Amino acid sequence: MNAARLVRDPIDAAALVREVSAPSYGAILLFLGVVREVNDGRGVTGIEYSAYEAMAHRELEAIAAEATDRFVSSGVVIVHRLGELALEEASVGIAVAHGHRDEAYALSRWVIEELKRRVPIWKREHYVDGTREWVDPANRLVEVSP
Amino acid sequence: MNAARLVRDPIDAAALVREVSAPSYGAILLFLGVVREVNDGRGVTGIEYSAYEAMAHRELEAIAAEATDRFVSSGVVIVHRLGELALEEASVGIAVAHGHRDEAYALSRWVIEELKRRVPIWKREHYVDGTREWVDPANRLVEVSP
Amino acid sequence: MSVTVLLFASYADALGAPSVSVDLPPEATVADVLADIARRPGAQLLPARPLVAVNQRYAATTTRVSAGDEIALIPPVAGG
Amino acid sequence: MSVTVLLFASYADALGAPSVSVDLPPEATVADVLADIARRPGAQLLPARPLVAVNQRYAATTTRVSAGDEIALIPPVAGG
Repeated sequence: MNAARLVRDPIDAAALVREVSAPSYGAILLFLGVVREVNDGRGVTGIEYSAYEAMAHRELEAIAAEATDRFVSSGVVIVHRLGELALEEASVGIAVAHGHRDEAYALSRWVIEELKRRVPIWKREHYVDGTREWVDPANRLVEVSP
Repeated sequence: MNAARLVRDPIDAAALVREVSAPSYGAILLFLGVVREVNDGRGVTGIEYSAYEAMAHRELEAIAAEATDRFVSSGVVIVHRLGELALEEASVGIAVAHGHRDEAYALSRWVIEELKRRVPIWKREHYVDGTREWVDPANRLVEVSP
Repeated sequence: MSVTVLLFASYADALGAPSVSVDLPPEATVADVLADIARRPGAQLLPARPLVAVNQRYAATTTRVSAGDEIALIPPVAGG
Repeated sequence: MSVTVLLFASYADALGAPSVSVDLPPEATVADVLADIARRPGAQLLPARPLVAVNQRYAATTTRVSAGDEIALIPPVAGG
């Protein structure tokens, strides 16, 4: 099974685990990406997530489907939260299940890397000094168009 | 922080996540080992876990402490359940947290491998044909003593 | 023909709007869309070749654009 | 001196008890404990050199055993 959702309410860890569970699985892995108080040395008070929602949902569903194709007999549920998040709140929850743990770890890792690579979601960090900034994880310099 | 416990009641996934959370962590990973319906081709109806409890608890605490030593600024909570477990129930829950996901995955994996290598816990599988058998994960042949 | 180009996050801030309308010649491509965007105030804050999606899929600069297509500029993604 | 040896899981089944009392000479080691165990009915179901813990730590066959030590035979572990 696989599923993917964008949500605005807090991510329920136990519900994700229940959703991905089935009697054929021996290992379940839940990854949570959470808002931390420091990023690149700057004090963070919260993060605002936004998305190109239709495309982000489509990409999340594609990743979940590709994951269960790559890892036969697996389960994958991906949930990404949008809106204003406080410290310690989860922005993303990825629950995966497989018969064996080797595959569960590989699967979980594959999903989070794909998500970070291609899903059109953006975050603006709010800093302790009151400023806000869009985050570019690759730290690409903003080039001037010709 | 680190903690380790042997329990007889069902493992609460959400409580483990809450316990390991702190504002300095950006990634939380919860591993659950669960009872599956088939092992080595035999239909399983449940598993009974037992332990050399005092030593198992000591080893679990040692693993949790070694883990947080190896991965600086991390959190680890290990819970292993004992007694009779039904299909889909979790026998072990390992919640780890770190600033970054690379370390969280490595940490989680290290803990489960150490646990399986050295903690004196045993399981007896109950099969659909009514038989029961102690599981030797290494499939070591039982040698005859001289 | 005229198409609507969706803008998000830092790109919406740079151009001061969540979307812009772009006039295109027939047989236009993504490159024509980018050329139009590059002439607008605030576009100097965008990279030379921003990622583009056509109908919710990443597209090449040579991808053809038709009336009614859903076109979007995609800033560096930061999900997770 | 006499020590109690704890047995678990398949080893307890093999020897038919959760623990056995073993008489040892002074200055005994883990090897002496294993030699005694090996002579008991059911011991043929155990491996030649089962793992042993002394005071809840894995021990070598050369580890000294004293009165009052907590000794245990450890079957192949299967946690997780």
